[in-house]
Amino acid sequence: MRNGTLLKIEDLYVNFKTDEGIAKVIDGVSLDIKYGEVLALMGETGCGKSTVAKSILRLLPKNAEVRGKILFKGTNILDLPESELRKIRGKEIGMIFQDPLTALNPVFIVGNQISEMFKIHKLRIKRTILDEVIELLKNVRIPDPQRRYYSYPFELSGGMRQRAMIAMMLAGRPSLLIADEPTSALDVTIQAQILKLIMDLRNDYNMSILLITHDPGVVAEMADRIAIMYAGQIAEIGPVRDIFLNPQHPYTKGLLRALPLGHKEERELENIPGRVPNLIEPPPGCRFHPRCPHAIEKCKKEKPKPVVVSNEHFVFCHLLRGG
Amino acid sequence: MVRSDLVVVEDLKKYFPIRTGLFKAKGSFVHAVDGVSLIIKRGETFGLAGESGCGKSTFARLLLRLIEPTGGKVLFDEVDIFSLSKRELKKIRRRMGIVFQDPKSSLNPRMTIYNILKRPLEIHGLGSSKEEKLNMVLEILEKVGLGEEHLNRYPHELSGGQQQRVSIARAIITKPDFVALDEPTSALDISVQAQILNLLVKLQREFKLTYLFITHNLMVMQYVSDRVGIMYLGKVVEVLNTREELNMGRVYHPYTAFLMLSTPAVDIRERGRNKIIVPGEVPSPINPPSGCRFHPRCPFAKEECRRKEPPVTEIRKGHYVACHFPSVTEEKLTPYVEERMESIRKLWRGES
Amino acid sequence: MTEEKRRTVGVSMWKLTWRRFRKNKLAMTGLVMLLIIVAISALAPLIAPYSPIEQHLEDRLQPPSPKYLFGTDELGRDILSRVLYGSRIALRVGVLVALISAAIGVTLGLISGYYGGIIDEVIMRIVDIVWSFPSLILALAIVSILGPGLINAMVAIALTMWASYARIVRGETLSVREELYIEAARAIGESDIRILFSYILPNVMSSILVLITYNIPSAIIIAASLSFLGLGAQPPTPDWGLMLSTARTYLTIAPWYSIFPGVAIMITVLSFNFIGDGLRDAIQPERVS
Amino acid sequence: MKKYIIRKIFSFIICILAVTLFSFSLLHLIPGDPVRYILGEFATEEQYQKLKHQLGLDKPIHVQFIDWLANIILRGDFGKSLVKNVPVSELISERIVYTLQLTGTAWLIAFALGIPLGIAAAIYKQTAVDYAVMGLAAFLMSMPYFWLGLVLMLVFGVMLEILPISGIGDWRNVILPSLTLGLPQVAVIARLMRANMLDVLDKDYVMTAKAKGLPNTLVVFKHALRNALIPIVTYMFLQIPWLFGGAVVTETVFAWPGMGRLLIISILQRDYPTVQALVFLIGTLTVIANFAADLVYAFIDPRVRVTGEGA
Repeated sequence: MRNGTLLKIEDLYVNFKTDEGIAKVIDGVSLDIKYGEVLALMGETGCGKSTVAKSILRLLPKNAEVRGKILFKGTNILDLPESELRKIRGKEIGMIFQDPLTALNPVFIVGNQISEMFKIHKLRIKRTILDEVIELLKNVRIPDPQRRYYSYPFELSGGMRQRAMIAMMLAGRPSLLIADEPTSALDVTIQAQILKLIMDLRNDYNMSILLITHDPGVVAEMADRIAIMYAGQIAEIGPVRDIFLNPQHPYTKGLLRALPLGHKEERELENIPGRVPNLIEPPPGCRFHPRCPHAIEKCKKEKPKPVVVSNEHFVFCHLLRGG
Repeated sequence: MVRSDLVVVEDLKKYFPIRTGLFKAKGSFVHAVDGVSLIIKRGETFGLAGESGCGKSTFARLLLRLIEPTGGKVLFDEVDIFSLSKRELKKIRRRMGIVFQDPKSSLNPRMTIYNILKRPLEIHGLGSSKEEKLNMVLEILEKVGLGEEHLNRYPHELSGGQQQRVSIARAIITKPDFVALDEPTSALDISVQAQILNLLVKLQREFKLTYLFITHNLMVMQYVSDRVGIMYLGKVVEVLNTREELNMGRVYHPYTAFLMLSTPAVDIRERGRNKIIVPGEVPSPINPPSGCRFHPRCPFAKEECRRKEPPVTEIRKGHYVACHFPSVTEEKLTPYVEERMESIRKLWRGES
Repeated sequence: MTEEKRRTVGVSMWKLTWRRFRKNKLAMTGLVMLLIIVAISALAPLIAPYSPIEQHLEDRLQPPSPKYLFGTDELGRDILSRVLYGSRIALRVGVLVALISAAIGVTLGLISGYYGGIIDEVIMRIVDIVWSFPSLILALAIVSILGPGLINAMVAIALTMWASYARIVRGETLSVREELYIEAARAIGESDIRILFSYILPNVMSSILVLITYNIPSAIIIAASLSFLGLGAQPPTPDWGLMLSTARTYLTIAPWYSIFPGVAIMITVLSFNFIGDGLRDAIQPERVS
Repeated sequence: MKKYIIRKIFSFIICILAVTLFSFSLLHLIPGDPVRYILGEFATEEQYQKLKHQLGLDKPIHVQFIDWLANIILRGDFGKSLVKNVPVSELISERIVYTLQLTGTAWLIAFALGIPLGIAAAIYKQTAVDYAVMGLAAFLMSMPYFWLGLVLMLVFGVMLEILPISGIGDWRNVILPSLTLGLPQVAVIARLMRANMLDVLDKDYVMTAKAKGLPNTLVVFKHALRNALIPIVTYMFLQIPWLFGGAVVTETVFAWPGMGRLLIISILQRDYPTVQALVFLIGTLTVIANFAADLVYAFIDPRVRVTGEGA
């Protein structure tokens, strides 16, 4: 495993043109993913976590306007011509989605959709492509892979579909796997299986993983570091232990205390008052300030700069003066 | 004297026929609920947990007789609701409410909030004048944390959390005894979920409500319920007390144990520990496995489990398990579950 | 303050639809075009320079001129006046046929979708046949029974068009029936009839409206076709289809005769189609963007 | 798959039965006395009885139906024309070729132009290409066949004088009628194709295809098109009977001696055996086209092919 940074996002801004106006969905996000690590991007609906993921592979719809830099192994993906971009997609960076039923093409058999990867990326193969695909299906622990090769997606269960999807994205042996809510559509027992599979594969394939999720439980089990997002901005980023045991941002604190741990007779859950802002006219400064119980004047005017809490743990909040 | 049992369910069954066009496929049924018996006590929150397709939502609909059963009985305050005439049923519905998972689909998009909340009053003849009805609506809106500015709004103008508040208001405006909550927070974000859970707890105390709380989220279940039933493929496999047993990890059905061990723990100290994961997937409810329905996935299954359906045994007072060999679970899984629950308890206590 | 809060008026789905519709330029163009056509048909006696059936035998087949802006036909009648009066027939036929077929189709569709079972099977089999049958052929078959004439043609067209309403309404009813608010309505004790009329129908209404907007121009075209074939409106009615039927004979010597009634049909149909497209997009905004 | 086909065969039989009953009863549904209606007021009693016998109206209704149907099935005999005094089947077989020539060409034009135009409009959504295609489609869809025919005649026949105006002759005579019949369908298919394509391009699996690193051509023409074409292929069959409907008008405009023209003349002349035969034939064709569409759908959509479920 190499040391250093695999992917670096610098000052990413994404705007969507809509009928109602321009939605400022991502507002200056910077992140980095190191070789071999699992970085979780966590936040609630509409915080922009999926948009960040999709902008890495330039999968955003045409009405999106993207600014900033996304450096993968040093080259800016946002500047690449289509032909170069295609060599990264699937080959260097794989991506799996929340709902594997809609993410797989309904009219092609699973085997065909996986073997396509070998053809377009001209991957080196040991035997036939069929053998390679079956090998992949075995690696993601799909039982009876010879038969499943010929299955259509709708013939598989939700868990099996997600496995097939993972197998497809492993074909190119990518160095980064983006997993966008990979288990949100699955039952807990299946979720546990898939999460374990992803972690095992990370070791076997030596991948970094960018995990997009809303579920703190999944993060706690999987991630090395977490970035908490709120309304298109990063609130806090740091090692999983620091964030869970020593959260600093008012939003992170509120979120963790809102988790229904314990019993109703023992404690009340923390309320974060108000609701997520409209991103067409987002609040100026720190976007969390209208809901923040400790907001000061400065929060309404200035976007907070990162404050170092400890090694690798940064908080974007004016209330903290430290380092 | 008021009896403590509000809802008594006896051997309740619902099979959905599988239709293909004109022809009814012979003998093909989805065994959604397949012989469930349990009791919901007055004033408690009875939680029903299970994965998708286990029949928990069908169960809620049966309790309110929104669908007709294939067999069995539901006694609501000693009245067999399946024997009621249309008129009697309508009358008793004043005393029960239901809240669904999807807040958006639960409200008629063509009606204002006022009209949505006024309808139950009109149907059940509550509130004598227009004035009085308006006041009742305003009062309930305030109770669920909304205000008069929402009166003439349409559902699409509200956020998901607010929509769910309206659904709750509709369910309790007739001052019912019993409310079925079918995954009321599953479509909501964590922070909104917390708001709704707090609200539900507050309302229960204020109006002395009895809840059936259905969810697939064990964390929510552990927080909100007083007693819990765990469902698997149309059957209840375990019924137990939440605070003293479930939250302590004292579970004796292997499925319950696996479910709890599969749920991500929000506890980073759990990391690195070798996780115990249940293999396989839930079989189809069309041809459920013979004997114990969990046997194909159960690592401890023996010949007997394949052949014979396990009887329900009261393993401790008020703790029922449908398993041939609960002692195996107790020995092989329960310690891990206990350890895990202990660790989670420490986690939130340390925080707050 | 509280009174004011209480009077906050929400934005209903119809208002929302109208707001989106208003932003659609093509749809608004269609609406304006339609309003002009309606005005023309209402004011035809005032704006038409001549009576539509008044013959000027000395001025037969005259090309457009200041005297006859659109020229004259084989009996010296003013084509402009006939085209203006023709809008009355076209609109009447379109609207009446669409409403009659909607009344039949919506009723059957609601019954079929809400009750299901054998009733549904029977209705839907009939609907399938009528719906897949080319409507002109079916209308012709019915006219062959009833005999030619404008009224008979309208009846025939209505009898071919109801099926699409029944299909759509049934489908929508089935999907609306699955919505949780229907279940919630039953849980608070609403009656079947009330659910059908206060919950399902209002939610199906928008689709019906779109269908009506699309069906009016279809009815106009089919009615004009029947007239063109000699089986609809009879002379001397100033019907656009009938005019074109005669114009065909004089195509080489009086080409203007073939142009104006056709343009009139096209503009009328176009205006409805624009409105229909706009309405559909305004009702299902997720399909557009 | 088997279940699905059995279901479709069942509904096929019911539909054929309904079409048969409907065409048979055309004569009987005439308000009042059909014989009197056909002959008019001034017919003699002898003429009246003769026609009544010829039409078989003197027999009980179920016997009439069985005779009528048996004659069609066993001998292809639809009775005798009341006007021309020859068997209806002869009248029809003389003309069917012309109608097939016309509808066949129109069918080819419709798909050969409609599909690519629709795809182009979808790919170049909200550009000049899209606006041009959709604008043209809007105009074509708003023109009734008979007027479109007249306009084409005026432009190519009268003004440019490069194509014959009407009647039959060599291949040049086919061009205007088949364009008249085909162009509005080009519009319908282009719109349908565009809508399907846009729908599909929005699907998650298209994003997956891009994420895999497929070149755009493969994304569009393999992953998206394959899905978007499914309803279009079905439509290719469903549309056939509608072309016969359009042919009625087109043939009248261009004095084209096909079945449609025959239908109109027969209705105007109250030649009921011919009308019944034509309605029966087109009805049967409709049912067959629907059945074929269902079968093809089952074959091209794996969801139906494997599970037997679906529309």
